[in-house]
Amino acid sequence: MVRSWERYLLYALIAFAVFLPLIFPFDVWPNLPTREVLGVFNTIDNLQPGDTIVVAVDFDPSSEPELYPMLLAVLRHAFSKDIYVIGINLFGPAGTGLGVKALTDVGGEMGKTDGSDYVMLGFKPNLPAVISQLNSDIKEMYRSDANGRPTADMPILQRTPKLQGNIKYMVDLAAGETVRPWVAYGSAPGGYPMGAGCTAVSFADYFSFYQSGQINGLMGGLKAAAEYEELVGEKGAASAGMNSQSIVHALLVLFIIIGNVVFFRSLSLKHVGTGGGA
Amino acid sequence: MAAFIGTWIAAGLTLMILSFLYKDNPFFRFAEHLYVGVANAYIVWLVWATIVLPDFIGRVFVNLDPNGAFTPDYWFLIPGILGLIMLTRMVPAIEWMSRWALAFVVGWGAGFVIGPVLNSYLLAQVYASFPWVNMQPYLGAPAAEYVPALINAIILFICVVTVLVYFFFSYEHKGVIGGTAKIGIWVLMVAFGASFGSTVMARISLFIGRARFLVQDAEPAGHAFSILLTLGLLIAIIAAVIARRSLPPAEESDSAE
Amino acid sequence: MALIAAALALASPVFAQQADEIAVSPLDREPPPITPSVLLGFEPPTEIEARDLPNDDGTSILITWRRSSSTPEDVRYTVYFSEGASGPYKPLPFDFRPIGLGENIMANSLQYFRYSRSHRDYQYIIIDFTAFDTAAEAEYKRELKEYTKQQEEGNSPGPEPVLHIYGWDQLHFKLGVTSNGAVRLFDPTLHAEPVTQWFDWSKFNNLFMAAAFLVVILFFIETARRRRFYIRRIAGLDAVDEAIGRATEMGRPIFYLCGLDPMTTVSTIAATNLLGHVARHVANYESQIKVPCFDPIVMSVCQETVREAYYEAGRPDAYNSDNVFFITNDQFSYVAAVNGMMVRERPAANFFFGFYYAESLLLGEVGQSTGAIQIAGTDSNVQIPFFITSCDYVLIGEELYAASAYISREPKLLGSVKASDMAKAVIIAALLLGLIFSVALLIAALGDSGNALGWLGEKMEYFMQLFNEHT
Amino acid sequence: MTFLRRQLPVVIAFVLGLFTLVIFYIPAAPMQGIGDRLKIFVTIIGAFAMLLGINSILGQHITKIRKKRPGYGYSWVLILGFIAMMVAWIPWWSVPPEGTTVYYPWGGLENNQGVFYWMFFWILVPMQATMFSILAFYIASAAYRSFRAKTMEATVLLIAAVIVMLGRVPLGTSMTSWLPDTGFWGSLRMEEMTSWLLNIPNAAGFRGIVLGVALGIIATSVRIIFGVEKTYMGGGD
Repeated sequence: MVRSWERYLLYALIAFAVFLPLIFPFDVWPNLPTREVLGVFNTIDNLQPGDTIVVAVDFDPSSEPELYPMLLAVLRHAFSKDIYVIGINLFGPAGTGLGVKALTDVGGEMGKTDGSDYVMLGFKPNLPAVISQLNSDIKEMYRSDANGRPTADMPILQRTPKLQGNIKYMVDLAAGETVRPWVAYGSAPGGYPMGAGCTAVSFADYFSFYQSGQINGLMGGLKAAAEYEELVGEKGAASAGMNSQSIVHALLVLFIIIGNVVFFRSLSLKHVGTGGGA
Repeated sequence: MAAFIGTWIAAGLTLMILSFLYKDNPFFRFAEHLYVGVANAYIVWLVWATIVLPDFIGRVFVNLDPNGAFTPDYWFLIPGILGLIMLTRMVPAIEWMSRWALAFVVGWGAGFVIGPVLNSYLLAQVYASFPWVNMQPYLGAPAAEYVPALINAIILFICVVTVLVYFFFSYEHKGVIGGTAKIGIWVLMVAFGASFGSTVMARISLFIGRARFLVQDAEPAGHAFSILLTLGLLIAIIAAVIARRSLPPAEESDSAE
Repeated sequence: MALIAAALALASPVFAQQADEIAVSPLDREPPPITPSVLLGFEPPTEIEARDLPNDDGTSILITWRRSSSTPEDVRYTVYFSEGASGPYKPLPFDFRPIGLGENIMANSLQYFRYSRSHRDYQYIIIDFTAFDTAAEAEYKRELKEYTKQQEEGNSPGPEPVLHIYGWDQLHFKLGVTSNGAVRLFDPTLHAEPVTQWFDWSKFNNLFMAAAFLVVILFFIETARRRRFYIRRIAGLDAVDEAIGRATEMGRPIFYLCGLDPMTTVSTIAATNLLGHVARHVANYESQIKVPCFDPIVMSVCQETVREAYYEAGRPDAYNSDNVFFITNDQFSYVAAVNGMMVRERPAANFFFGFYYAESLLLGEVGQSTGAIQIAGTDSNVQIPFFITSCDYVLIGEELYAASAYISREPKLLGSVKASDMAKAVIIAALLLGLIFSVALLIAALGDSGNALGWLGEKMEYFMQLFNEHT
Repeated sequence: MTFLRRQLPVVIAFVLGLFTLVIFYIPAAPMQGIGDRLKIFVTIIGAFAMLLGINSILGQHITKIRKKRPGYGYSWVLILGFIAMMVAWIPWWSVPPEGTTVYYPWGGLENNQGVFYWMFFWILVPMQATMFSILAFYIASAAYRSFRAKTMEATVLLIAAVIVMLGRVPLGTSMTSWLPDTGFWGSLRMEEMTSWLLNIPNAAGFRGIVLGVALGIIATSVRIIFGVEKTYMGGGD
């Protein structure tokens, strides 16, 4: 039973734990890269200039804090190695805008041109149909890109008329259940390796696919984004948030312990009161 | 200039939505309704500009590519007409016609998913549970690597089988099956625990993202937010302390109303 | 490990090739006559063959060879082509990446080759003939653009470009090795023509299982219409009955939520089935049930279900349609409203069945704080943990479907649960068989890791490979 | 009429379902060609279906305004937001980017320029992102009052959750960084425990669930193809 002042106190504690490290940044705890993130990083790192990868922007602003830094880091990495990037969004309409922004921002920063070094294909409903069709022909499915330009003469799509056999890697940055469809309808029939980045919500879910090797890398949540930023060597939004994340986690663990202590004490008191044993 | 105004508006809307933490209030309602309206207009644009226009109209009626030759492909009248039939849902009298379009999409999906799902969700997952398959990279490795890998491969196998037994409904959970199912539920609990821990992480990350926007990204509008927020938080805490004194101790919250 | 080695091996030739290309266009270039010693000393691979690529739509061919015994670094396999058997042999006109000595092993590619241990010594390259046409078309477009540009500028543009058409029956190939831009080609001349296939044999295992499962499902659904199957009683259902009993004792209402998904999803259908069961008990006990709905269609179905339940219990007079009501179609507003009601009315029991999103946390937490007995059932993996920590009993995933089949006794649900059980039994049997094979192979592999248990071992491996994704 | 209403949809679903199921096993170009075309067809139909949701939301709020139900002022906000975004989409508000020709002038994000994009980025994105960040606070209060080790199962769950929560942040991994890297003690490091937990029991648990999900999807699909399952068509006749 929590009284309302207690609730607001908890809220205030959480808010402080988040805001203070952001206002006064410090760098104490090292963020060690995990094997799962290295899976994605190494695959992209081992590609050669001129290879094409697909980066699926399968999230919308509701998971932007976790996945957008990841997207930026992956794009930086790919562009710095002169890898062509095909962006696509099959999760929700609002993801298209985020994908366009990330590609234009990072592409502009790295001196890449839209249409020849990268392209953002927009949103289409009916995920299995779109993924599967991209394996056999992109331009039939996408007659225009997210900016409304026709794809018929785009150099990047001339080089990569279909995904099967033409792309070297595929990274799905997923807020929802899009990783498994990408495996089943895209990567497995198309024969290209695949990595995934997801929100921490579905992170644990995808380990059965990571263990089986159907995805060769798995980035989960803000921590993975921060790791990738560090691997690429450009600390950004995700790294900045890790201190807050650490402190809030410690706080929550503390809450859970206190809550349980209170709970068990009240239980034992009740038992004593009614004369019941343990 | 656009970014400056934008930042203020975005920050204001962010705070309006966060005010839901206190309770459901007019600011939250305003922001929420604005959001739904804008988001829906965005969807209309998206459906029209990136699907209906290039894929349907651009294929059958109008040439949209000034550089290319145009040959109308009348096969695409089929999805166009079915799509319009789908819209009969809006008219209750002929609503039943939309079933044709629905049956087209649903029937297609039903047939399409069986093969890939069987391949990737079922066969590949079973394959990756065999200890021999999981031990492939470790064959010939030194004992210090081989033995832990072997133990892990066996544990993984046992866990998969026990979970499958737990979700087996044709027998009562008694005897051997009951014991196995019991292990299965523990395995599931560990899995759900992992999922739980990382979901907690996700929710915190989302707030960190917004907090970072208010504190760091909102540069164009100055550091006003940081100061305002810190003050606001202090007030909240003081209010909580005062509330504690004034409230009768037994009263419970009407949280999240 | 192999991947990193291959990448290291590849780093240098790229730059070397770029330096060469400044002088001559790669298309016109014969392989350089002087080859470095690393290539001259390379033991040629044997059994080089070309044939049609199996299991494809008739556009590609396959070149296979037995791996060479020499393994120098920096050397990769490449393919040169010629139109006509006599030559000259040129690099492929499209982007072709030479493959490393450890890549493209036949034993790892079950889409084209039946599993066999001997295939570990063979490598393959797939050549897609449509890539020739695409390359010719791109070349033509490029030349045409240049031609028109020259014309517009008033220069003499030279001869008008023509689209080069590759005769698929004229294409001949030679396998070679390459290192730092130098190439050495091997005999013999390779030639094969692509053929269209009408059945993908690599998917035979898939087809077999799909067909078997299809028959089993239809069989069980059909049988379920005629007789009852045994399904174990889900423990959560007992908890449901207890909770209703307690609510009656306390004289407080019961809250029943059907989740946030529309009527078409399995979990919502299951939730409405269970609602029928709960409502019947409630009607019998003369207790009160409230069903706040998220979706208008779900609401009308729920109203129907509850009314029927009251009729069945013989108490149609006690039914009050105002107790099943629509709140709003917006997630957070819905939760706020439901939580408000929970705090005000202090229900004795809360049931959360169906599919939930992030609101599970809020519902469970507030419900618990009011001291209600809570029972949840959802197939949303992510939300199950929140229910487990805040509810007294949780139906996990498929248990929800099974419970609804148990309650409703609807043939299609019962038959599906039973068919899934059969499939699971087969999977468990296959897994146990695989375990026996694995143990045998692992013990044998301690002595001879390459060829454990001889042909019997190969058959055992073949059995496990049947479950591999064939890609 | 009954045929058109009841049987025809079932027939359509049966024919299409069986056809797409069969061509999965046929690699030949003519079959795959038809299959590819069907994929584009269903995408286009799906796009129209997306408009249905919008109709129902707008309809709901227009009724609310007409009948002056409580809180209809907010419905005005919704309608005005909708109209504003629609107007922002009109091309003459935006300047085409330098050097590119916008062939579909009435569509597109115009590469991050224009009012439409401004509204997307400064109104839609922050609000959608904030909506779920509220949950951070609820998790905190739920951690305190409802994450209880009431049963043995819940205890296991909470212990696993605490390990993952600590093992997935730098602070948690720093707590055990004094342990040696390798050997038995190394495996007690927070990140190693988390990694083992995620890779072995967690992967196995979710694998069991995925296998069930796969069987469920296939069973539903079979029921749809053979007309046993008709709930997708909605109630009534």
